[in-house]
Amino acid sequence: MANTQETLRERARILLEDGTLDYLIGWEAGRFEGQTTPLIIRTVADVDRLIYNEYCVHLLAKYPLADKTTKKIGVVVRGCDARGINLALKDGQIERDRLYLLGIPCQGMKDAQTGEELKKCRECTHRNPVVYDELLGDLLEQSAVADRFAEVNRIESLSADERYDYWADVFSRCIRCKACRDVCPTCTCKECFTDQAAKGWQGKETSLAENQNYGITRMFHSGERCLECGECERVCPKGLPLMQLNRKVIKDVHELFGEYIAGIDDCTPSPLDHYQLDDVEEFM
Amino acid sequence: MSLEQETLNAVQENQGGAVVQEAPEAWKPKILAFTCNWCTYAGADLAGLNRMKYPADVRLLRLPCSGRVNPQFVLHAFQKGCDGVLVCGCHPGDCHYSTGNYFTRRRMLLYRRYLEYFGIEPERFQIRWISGSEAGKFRDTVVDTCEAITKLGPNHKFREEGR
Amino acid sequence: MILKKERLNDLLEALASKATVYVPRELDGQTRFAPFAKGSAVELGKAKTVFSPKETLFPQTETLYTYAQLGEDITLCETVNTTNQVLFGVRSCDTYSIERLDEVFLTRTFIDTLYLERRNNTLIVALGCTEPDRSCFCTSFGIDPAAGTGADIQLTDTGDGYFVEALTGRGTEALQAWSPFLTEGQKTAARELTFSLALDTSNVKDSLEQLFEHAYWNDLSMKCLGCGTCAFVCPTCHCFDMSQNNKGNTGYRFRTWDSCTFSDYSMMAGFHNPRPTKMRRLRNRFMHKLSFFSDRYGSSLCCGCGRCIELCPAGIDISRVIEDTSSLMGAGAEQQGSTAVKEVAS
Amino acid sequence: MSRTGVFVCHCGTNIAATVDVDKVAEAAKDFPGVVFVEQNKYMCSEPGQQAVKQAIEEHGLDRIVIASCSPRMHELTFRKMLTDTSVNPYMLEIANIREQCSWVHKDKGEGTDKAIDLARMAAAKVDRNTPLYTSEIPLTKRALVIGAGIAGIQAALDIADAGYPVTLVEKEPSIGGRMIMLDKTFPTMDCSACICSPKMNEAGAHPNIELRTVSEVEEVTGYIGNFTVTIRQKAKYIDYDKCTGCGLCEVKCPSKVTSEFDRGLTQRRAVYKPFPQAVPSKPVIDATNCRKFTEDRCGVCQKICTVDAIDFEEQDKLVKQEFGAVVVATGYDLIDWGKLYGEYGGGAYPDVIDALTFERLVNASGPTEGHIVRPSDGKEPKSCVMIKCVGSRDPHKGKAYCSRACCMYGAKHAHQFLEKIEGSECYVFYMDVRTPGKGYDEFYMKTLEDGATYIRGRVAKIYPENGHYVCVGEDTLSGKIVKVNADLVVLDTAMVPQESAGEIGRLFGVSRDQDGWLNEAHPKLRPVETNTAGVYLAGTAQGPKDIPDSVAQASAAASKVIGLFNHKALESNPMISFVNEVNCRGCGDCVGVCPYGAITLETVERRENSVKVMRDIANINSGLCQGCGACTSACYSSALDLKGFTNEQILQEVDALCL
Amino acid sequence: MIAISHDCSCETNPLIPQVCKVIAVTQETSDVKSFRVQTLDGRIPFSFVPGQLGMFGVVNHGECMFCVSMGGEDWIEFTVKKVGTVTERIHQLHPGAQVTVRGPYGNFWPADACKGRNMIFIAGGIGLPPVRTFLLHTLANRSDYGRIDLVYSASTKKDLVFKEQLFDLWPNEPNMHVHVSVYRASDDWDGPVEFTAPYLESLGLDITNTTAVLCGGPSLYRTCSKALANMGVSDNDILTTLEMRMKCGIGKCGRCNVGSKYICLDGPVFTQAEVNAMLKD
Repeated sequence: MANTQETLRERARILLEDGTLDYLIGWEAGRFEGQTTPLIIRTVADVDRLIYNEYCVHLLAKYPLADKTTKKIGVVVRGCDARGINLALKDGQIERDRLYLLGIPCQGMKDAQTGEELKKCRECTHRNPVVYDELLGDLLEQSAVADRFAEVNRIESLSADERYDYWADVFSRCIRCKACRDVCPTCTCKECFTDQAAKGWQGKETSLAENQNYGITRMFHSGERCLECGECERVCPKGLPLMQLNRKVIKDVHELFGEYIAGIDDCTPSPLDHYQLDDVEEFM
Repeated sequence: MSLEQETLNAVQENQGGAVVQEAPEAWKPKILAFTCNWCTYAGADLAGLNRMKYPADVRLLRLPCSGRVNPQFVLHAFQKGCDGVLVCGCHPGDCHYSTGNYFTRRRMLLYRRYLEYFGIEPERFQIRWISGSEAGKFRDTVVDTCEAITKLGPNHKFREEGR
Repeated sequence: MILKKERLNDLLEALASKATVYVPRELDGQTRFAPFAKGSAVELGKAKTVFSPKETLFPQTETLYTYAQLGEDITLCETVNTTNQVLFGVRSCDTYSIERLDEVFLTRTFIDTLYLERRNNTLIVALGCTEPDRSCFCTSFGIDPAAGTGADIQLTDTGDGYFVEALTGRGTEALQAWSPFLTEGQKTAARELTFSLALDTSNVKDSLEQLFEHAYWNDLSMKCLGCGTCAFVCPTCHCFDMSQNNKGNTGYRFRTWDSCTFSDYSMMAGFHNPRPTKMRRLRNRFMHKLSFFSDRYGSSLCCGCGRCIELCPAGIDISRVIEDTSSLMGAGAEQQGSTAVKEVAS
Repeated sequence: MSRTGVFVCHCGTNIAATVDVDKVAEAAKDFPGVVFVEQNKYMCSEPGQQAVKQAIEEHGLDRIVIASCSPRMHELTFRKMLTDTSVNPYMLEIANIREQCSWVHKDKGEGTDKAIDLARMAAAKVDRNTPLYTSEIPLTKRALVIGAGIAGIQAALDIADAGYPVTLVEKEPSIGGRMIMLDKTFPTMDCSACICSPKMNEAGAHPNIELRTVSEVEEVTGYIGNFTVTIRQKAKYIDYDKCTGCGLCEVKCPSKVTSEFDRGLTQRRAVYKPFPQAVPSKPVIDATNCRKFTEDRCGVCQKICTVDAIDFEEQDKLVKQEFGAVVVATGYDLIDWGKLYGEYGGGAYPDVIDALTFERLVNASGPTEGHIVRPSDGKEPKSCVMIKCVGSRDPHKGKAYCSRACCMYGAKHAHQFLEKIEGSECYVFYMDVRTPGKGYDEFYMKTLEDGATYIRGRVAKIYPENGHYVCVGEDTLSGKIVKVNADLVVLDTAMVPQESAGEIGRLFGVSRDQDGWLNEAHPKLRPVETNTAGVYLAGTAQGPKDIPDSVAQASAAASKVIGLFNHKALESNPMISFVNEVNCRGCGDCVGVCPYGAITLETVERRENSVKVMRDIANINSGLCQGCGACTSACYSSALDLKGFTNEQILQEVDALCL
Repeated sequence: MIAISHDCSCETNPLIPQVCKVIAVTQETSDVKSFRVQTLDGRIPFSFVPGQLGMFGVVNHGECMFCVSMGGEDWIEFTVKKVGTVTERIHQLHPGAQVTVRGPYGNFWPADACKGRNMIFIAGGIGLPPVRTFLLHTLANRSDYGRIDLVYSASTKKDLVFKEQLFDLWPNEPNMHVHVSVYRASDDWDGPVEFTAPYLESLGLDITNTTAVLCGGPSLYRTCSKALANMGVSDNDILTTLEMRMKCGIGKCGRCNVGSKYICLDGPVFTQAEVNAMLKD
């Protein structure tokens, strides 16, 4: 980990100096031990604030999208960030030539309180960045992942009422802070359905019914493009098991339409954007 | 559980007051059918032309194509008080707009699994391909759906309080 | 008087028979104020609950009035439902916050009666802090963790019990009902608390105003997601939005928490938005917390509880903002850096 | 609030019988936004429409709900009515309380509740309607007729006579279709060639008709008024400009092939004209059987052609043309009875033939110059058995429907057989004799007078026995089993759609019924139109029928096309998608979903908070968009919405239903 | 009337409106209408001072803040431009429809402080109604004020509001001069075609002892306040209203802050000096 940080700083200094980058997005240390926070470095002087350790949990793929200018942006990308960048490119939110991607193979981040590897990293299927301009450190061999859909299968095995009660209890706790939407790399809409109260999609009330509407519709919108980066679960202040929604979608998509890895490249259309004539037929 | 609900429970437990659920009067299922204008709606009209008989619990909502059915409408229907939702369209390959129902098929294949994952009984949300000439199939679909949902009883899942 | 820790549950059960007693409880992995029911574990050890007691006084969604329209004529009906409630085990940072909410809702020309009724029916039992969290910095705002202001009854931990003292008339009146559970005893000396985080917030207001146009805000706001976590966990945030829910001819108008970091917070008709970019929204949040509110009400709207530090998904830290702005001010760099970079709505 | 008027129709007793219309009207009074309610016996009638217009004036209504029959029936009528009132024709919603309510529910109580719900849904939807306006689309005044049977030819001639250019596409080497194969036509018994070939020649020579034989439609894009059709002109290996049609090459060609036109009775050459009166009267080379292609030898025809018209190197040509309207006249085929009726020999007995083969036998210009002979040994048959409804009206083995024309041409065949062969006997096994046309029944009576014996019953089995075929059947009138020895058996087999009709249907978005016939828009009210605007049907492509009906339908389709071409330009469909630019993030999800390619991503410059920014925004071609709404479901931030069926309107309808 | 179902001693919740009815609707332009409102029993919904605002809403669609553009014995009038979902619903109101109203909110034009001064009223498009309340007050107490100038412009002729008063009534008022310009010419308009600020400066009005009252869109406000400064009007003598920022009206919802000022409580009327002092977010 440590020498990766050194090479990252070294490369950052060079790239900023020779003007290939207007600024670089990475992480810096937070106030407390084991806490990090994203960092935008514009000048060489700040390069020493740049860090790379086992607590860099934030997904950086969404940050460059806010910059609508023509500046050249450097982004440190691990497996999930790289797929996030691919998703943004597929959705036409940013041009590839404005990005300079520093790829880092990721061994998985740790939870500052417990010290163990985060759940989302244990279940990560793409530790190596799928797209990068430069690779810092050599590619890791992708370890087999334990059954990611175990929890989904468990929920599916419950009876209909038990499933309803399980999810009703989960969504009764939701406070609609929309952190899961704002962190998600698939959510780049200008005005989200949940902010369109006048149109009638979703009221502003935080009742169980509105929370369920929010949860299910977000599952429907983002699920088929989910990168399984686990950020929604990390940022949820109420600790709701949101990944079990996306995992369910991924499981169904694999079963029905064949393997689809979101963000593996910046061109394959997502499952619901195209069809096969011989798709599964259940409605005759 | 939301705060109000917790407060209500706590009040009940501590002050021993039981909140009585009033018995619903003769309940009739309320089923909404999103139908595509060119096939199923025409099939339903044909069923009318042939004076076929089917239960009166289904209300048809006409849309240009089954591709226009945004799954959010389905959830909205359940939330506002429907007991069952039907989405009907032309048979794949027969769509008046040629590819509309291919996308619907994929969308509904997934969405039906999501709602089941959230605990809704499969009979409550069904999708059927019914062409403009299959009046009989339309009637049978309505009869079966009404029967199934009457058996299941009123739907309280996803429903807004007081609906 | 001393309340022995073993008698705590009996006291709570007695209180619970007449009012809803909100106590800090750990539910689904988070500590928050939830109604006490027989046998529920009370979590008085932690420095602060993850979610503040704000929702007991200013619920996230609250119906203002119901309306019904028959043909042309309309009838409105104000909905008010309040039950007696007791907030038990409130820290000084939260009682300070409740005072700030009181100032907002109960003063300045208009009195919010919904809040007023809840506030009048609430007995606040504060509990002195024994061992602050890593992110606590209430002392930086002159708050005494052991004995905060704004509570009716103050408890101080004395090892095997709590020293009980009434701070307000209402407190003494409520204490009569407590007497069967209390025993004689003296208040032990308050232990010295060590704060890992202590800041000098004296000139934060001026330095913020000076740095209003500084480029610091661009880089800071770029990592902000624009979600509402900080506002919803903050004990002093009080902004709300109003909307209505129709059901044919009837319906109700309600208000619900809003966050100034949301992109549609200040959206007007015709898509005109005076604060179009994340930078202006985030800057406005910190300015309101640390400067604007003290201009109007005389005290900072941040109580130093550190909840937003712990929960911000992007790791934005208000204590770092205070430190950075005072260091930027110190370095005499008031106009250093380009003026507000021409940012674009995001 | 909006000022909505609700009008409840009785439709005579169609609605009033099983829906309490007064209760519906009463309930409509307190729907949100409703300020005026009225009932009427017939809303679609003149007085009914007058009542609406008057109410609009008096009460200043700005939205109308009509609870009556299906919108598919009278939506256009009511919209036309609104054009001369102050209310925009699209501020109208129709509640279908007849086909989907009064006609299908016996119980008046339930029917009334449903009618009230449907009316409330319509009122809730109309509350969110916005006025819509049509715009002009350019119109290409050239027609495409697919299939050059009598229906295709008639339609092409009518359109061409009206002065509009027509392209007539036929996949066979010559036009004429099925009719030119026939000998005589009922009921007048005038010779089929005498009435068909003049029309063929007229079509062949008409200045406005561009004939494309041996061609097929390959690809179609666009919409009414602006179809872009790619036609594959298959190689004929003969240059029609040079060829004089002298027929020298046909004589010299060494390879012999069974003639499809003569139903296999005779042989034809690899370079051939299907029949003498073919139009265009020039041969084509059948590449699959021509030795030049199969064994790369011969080429005799090229050598002896005096005008050097033969060119073996010719390739298929793809021709792209613009059309304003299309008439589909792909005709019919006969059911492959061999696979279905093993009891009649399954096609193995040479003298058990279908009706078209009999037509070739009896045809004066046919292979046998009109002498009816037994295909097996060429002898003149003395007794003939004709079996009707082979494959028709037989849901288990064949088709459920009646093929309409067989009874009449069956009688004609019997008449011809008896007349041509002295002292012959003709037995006709029938279930019913249907003679629904003018002069039809008289024709059938004459056939009986000629001595044809009609036996009511189906033939159960046919088996050969010493030189003739024993047809075993039951005479249901006498109840006895009947055995008839026949030298020749003619089966009147069922009509089925042409194989290629399915593909044509798919190309133009025209659906087909379960038997494969192309679906007309409405069986009674719009028999020649399809649900795809600008595409019309003529002849047996739409269903089994005889020549008079086919010609009538062809002229009807032609008049529709002429009517369309008389407009200066077309009015566009106003109920199309629109982009709410502020919400569009330029992701392009909608572009791939649109079946008409109506959506493109445009890079445009917009001011965002007084900063100029280049943004990709979806742009909808209002001409191409047909209003299917597929894009609105694909766009997750609902930047795309569909006029007439906006998200708000639909959500309101759902809310109204669930009160 | 309001059916209060609680026995609390405090007065009703300030967020709860009164039910009133629309008694008259006048179409000012294609997208601007004025609605005259009265309580159900025929009284004025609330007394107001020119410059104050009221909350005007349609019951199941929402409510918005509008300046009280005119008031009478037993009615008040709101002038509403159709820009969003609620205003679209308001525009569908017909006389007799019932609406919800509450107010008054905000401070008001400092009519007394301006006594004895000349007045220049500058407005753009839908900015005229707030300015008109003050203008009507000055005309009502004509002797208290000196020369009055009205500089009003809109994008096209058909967008000019209160045409009758603009062209017929006010020009005849003593010592009052009406200057109207449009941004885009149209054949039925023969007057000046200029943006407000250059038009204002071109008039060369005398600014001694003059107070300017300014209200319009953000661009108009920016350019005209600069123009007034060029003309030598001091910042304390320029008054403006930031009523667009108001939302709940009672200073609780936190929406209306510009810097530390709450427009609902401290404004909406400010002098240019006060506006300059605010931190412009």
